Amino acid sequence: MSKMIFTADGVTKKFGGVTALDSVSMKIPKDSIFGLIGPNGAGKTTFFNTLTGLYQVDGGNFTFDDKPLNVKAPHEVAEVGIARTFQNIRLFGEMSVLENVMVGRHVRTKAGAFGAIFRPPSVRREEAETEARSRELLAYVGLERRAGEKSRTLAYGEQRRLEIARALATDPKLIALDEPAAGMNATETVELRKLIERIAKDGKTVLLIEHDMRLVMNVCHHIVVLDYGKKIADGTPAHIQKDAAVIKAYLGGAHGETK
Amino acid sequence: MNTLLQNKRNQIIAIIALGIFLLILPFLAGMIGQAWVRILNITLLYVMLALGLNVVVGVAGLLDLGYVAFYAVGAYTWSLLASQHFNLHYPFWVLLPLGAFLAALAGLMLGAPVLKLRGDYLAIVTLGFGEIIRILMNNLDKFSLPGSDTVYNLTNGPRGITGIDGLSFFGFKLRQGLEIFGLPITGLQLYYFVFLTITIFSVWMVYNLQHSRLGRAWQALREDEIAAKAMGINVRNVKLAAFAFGALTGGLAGGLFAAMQGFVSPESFGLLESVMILAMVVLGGMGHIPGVILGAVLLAAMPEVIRYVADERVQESVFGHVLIAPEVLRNLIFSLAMILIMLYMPRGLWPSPDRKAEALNSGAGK
Amino acid sequence: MSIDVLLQQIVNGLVVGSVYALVALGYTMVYGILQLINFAHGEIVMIGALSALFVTNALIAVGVPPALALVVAILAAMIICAIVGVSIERIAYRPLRNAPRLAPLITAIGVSIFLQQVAILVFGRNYFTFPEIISKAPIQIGAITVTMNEIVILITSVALMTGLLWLVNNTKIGTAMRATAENQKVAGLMGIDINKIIAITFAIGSGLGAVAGVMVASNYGQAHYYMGFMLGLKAFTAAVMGGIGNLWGAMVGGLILGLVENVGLIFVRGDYKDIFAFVVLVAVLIFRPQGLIGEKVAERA
Amino acid sequence: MSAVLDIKKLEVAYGGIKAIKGIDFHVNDGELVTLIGANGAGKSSTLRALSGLITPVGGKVTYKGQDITGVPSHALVGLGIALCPEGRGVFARLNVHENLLMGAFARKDKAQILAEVDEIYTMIPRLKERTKQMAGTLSGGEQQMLAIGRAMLAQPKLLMLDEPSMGLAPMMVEKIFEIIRLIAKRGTTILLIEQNAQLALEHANRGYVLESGEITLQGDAKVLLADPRVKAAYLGG
Repeated sequence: MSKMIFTADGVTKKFGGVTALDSVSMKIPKDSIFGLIGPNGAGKTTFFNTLTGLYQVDGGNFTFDDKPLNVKAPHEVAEVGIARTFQNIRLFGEMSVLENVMVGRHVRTKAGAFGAIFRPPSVRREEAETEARSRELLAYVGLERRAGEKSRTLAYGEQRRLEIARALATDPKLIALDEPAAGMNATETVELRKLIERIAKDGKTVLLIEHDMRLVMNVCHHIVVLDYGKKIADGTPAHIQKDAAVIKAYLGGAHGETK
Repeated sequence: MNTLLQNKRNQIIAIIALGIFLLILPFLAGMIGQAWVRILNITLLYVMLALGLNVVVGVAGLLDLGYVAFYAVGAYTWSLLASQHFNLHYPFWVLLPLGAFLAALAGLMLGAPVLKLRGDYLAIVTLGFGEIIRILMNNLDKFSLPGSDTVYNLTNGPRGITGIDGLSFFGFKLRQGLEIFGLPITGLQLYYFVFLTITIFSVWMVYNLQHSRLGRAWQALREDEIAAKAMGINVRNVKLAAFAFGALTGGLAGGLFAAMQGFVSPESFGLLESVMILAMVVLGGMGHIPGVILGAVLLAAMPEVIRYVADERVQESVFGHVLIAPEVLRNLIFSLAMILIMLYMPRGLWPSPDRKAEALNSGAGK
Repeated sequence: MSIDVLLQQIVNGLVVGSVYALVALGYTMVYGILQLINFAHGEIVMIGALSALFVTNALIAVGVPPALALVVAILAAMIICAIVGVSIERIAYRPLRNAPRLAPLITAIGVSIFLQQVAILVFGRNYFTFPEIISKAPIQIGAITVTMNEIVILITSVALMTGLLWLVNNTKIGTAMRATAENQKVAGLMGIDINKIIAITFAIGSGLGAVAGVMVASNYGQAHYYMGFMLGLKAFTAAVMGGIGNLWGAMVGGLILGLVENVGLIFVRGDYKDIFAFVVLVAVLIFRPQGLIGEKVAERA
Repeated sequence: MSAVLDIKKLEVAYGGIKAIKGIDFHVNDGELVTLIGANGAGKSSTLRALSGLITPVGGKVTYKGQDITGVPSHALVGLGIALCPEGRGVFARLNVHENLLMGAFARKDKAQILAEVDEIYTMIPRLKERTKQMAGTLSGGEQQMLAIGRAMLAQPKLLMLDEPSMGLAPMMVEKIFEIIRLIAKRGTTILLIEQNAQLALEHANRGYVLESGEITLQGDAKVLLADPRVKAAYLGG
């Protein structure tokens, strides 16, 4: 078996009396595209938020890159090497496209207030590198020509790609995409699929949370299905599509016996 | 490309024209009267203040309603250490940095406990802080330490502090004025040039900050705190930095104010002053330096213009009697402008454009 | 320090605190429904006091018995303030309901200054003497001195607050107000006209503010165009301290603030009285960021 | 049979994203029609547009022959349309009884309202046990029951339900559908938006399958129930 970049072991999260995650375990192989799916309210977002430090777990633990992952605040996650995008797109709307990506470099750069004001050579060099790397990433997602525009003026599909470029700017080992295809048309989804495949090929692991089953089934190497906070299936797309528990979770059970 | 070059040339011409205008402005004003030069100087101080608050409110998105407190810290630092009050006379190169430093320290002390509060709470706490500083200035003229009967007079209370030293370089006191090649330059005009230099320096600082790693972190924070955290930004530290820098600028302006006026009293540092500076930032165009400068110039100059236009004598000659006291009219127009601009131009008079010139962004490598 | 002094200051604190509470209710009701600091509320209180003062004097001048004049004046002031409050919402806040949060706050500050200037134009800049209609002769109860005026203030405040709580908790319109504060969209689905409910909220809050204005004016014997500023500031502080958006919080916050200020006078000189409010506020917020009674606001993911 | 609700070429967009790409469907008098589809297919967007919570960018919504496109939500109640929103939307800080009364906000017939509240309590006994409890302290299923009961108090001719099964345990889902069936039996026309295709189709007369903002399948509910393409619409087969 290939090397694992991330493992979750018996992760449990409760809200009040409700168990949102019930001892969920999974292993994400390095450089793979890993799908996390499930019906609404299955616990995908909760899992995502515990993983990215927004919530603390009530039980279980994470391992990332062979080390225990133990983040206390969301801002530490990026430093460890996990980047994320948001389901409802959270760009810095009044900032330019280029600046959005440059913000992503924050965690890999150092300049402080003094450097910002007086710009010694070391800071200038860092700024130049930040900008060059950010432009590279914009080209990577096909947005280099929009660099100077405010991000809120971009079209929807472009905003999605910008969010991915911004996440990539933090030099992540694992990039978690939260429903990147939501609201995209067919052409945009195909482009997105190519982009995701390219990211994985370039040596980053992708964790994909997505409702667009065509995309998930086509792009993922491995899928975990959650329902009511529990893992109900774990396997390849072909396997998942045939899994009785998955079909029941999605289409609703044939509760014939209660009638 | 051609238009870009052309733009660049036009820009250079515009900057040179503006430079010449700013250089002769105090002399033009001086021809009407020295009072107008003072107005120019005050306007420059407001520009500095607005630039400082702009970093806090406009760039980092933290609503500070007590900003004038930092102005007061700067002003009183200068006044207490360079006046007859304690008979201390430290030089400007000690006092200006010290005032700015103390103001920044006050900013950190206020910011540390309250920055995690929700936006509106932060507003009310900063407002309260502004009031505390003002009330302290009003009352620290007769206090005694516990267990002692000695009464101290720190601030001289509502009477304020008079006889404050002005700026002086190598023994030359700016207030004396100067004559160069037969051209007399008054003290106020000399102050103008000092203030102008420091204002330009402030613009440069704020511009650099805004286009730096820290500045981008501030803006990211303003736009979306959760996304900013996901990018690895330590929100607390970055907010504190914004607060401290804003306070520092306020403290610097405060010291200059004391030096020029030669007199300070708590009256100059009320809530209305904080609100006025905030209005400059918001009405001009939050986060956009030219907009903020425009806002500061307009709001600082407007009262004076209205005072002139709505002068009692003017009203008398037009209407036969005084309809509205000029000051009331001024505040009426000022408040109506705040309401109307927000209603019809919620992003301010001169917001940052939707498309940034590429030249700005590639400037880092120069 | 004797226990009598303490008791006396507690009574004084309750009187002042109940007025703070009434004003704080106006802030908290608006905040609860719009998440907006209605900066102009202090000016509403001032307008209430000044208009009541002028109406009272006018009525007394034409021979109306003073007590009746006062009652009519208070009613008139409540109506005037309700109209002003509703108009402010309609003109300056409603168009900005979906704007960035700073925008309505700035218009609110603008409205506040505007109303002060209008008050100067209408009433003038003077400090006006409020006629002593309810006796301010000291009444000795044990070691404590109170005046009839203070007793009336306390009773009226308690009555108004009880009435408000009853309205909000037991009537259809009150339930609709709570529903709207909680979720405007769903409230709309129920057939509740949100704009109407918001207008009613402003009207009630402003009406209460008017009465509070009269109380302050009668207690200190004077009213002026600037009186709303500090009062509003403290009342807002009280509302935040109690937990903004929460009616009980506003009342408790108001009373505590009144008590802290007056009991604090035993220890510190009166000049610093105005500082207490903010020092207590900062202390409360550091330990309970949601306020004394407020609910914790969850961070959105 | 006449169409109570008729939707033609409905389009919904959020800041440039076309969530609904011109769909047609209708609900006849007394019918229970279900609109099913996977997450993100556009079900809730459709309902939001129908209920005046968002204004559609194109198309027309007709209710009993009257154009109601873009009519604000509070005005729909008076026309006899009630919506039971996604995520239930009960007023957490109001008690159960107050929540129910809010459903009847637009009505003035106090005695009749109270009688109907009692009717709801009979139909859903669990609510009666909790009448003075704050709605926020109810379980998810109980909140859903409350939301449905509250919607019924508007005396709707047309009841629109948005994913009533969402986030509920299977047992509870069964109970909710039982209540829906009772309401349908009383003659109320129902538009049911559901992710749980199986259950929804079992209870409905007709169904529409929504996929990426477009209706890809439609017809008799029992026929759809057996159609393998429904499964494909969910799992991308």
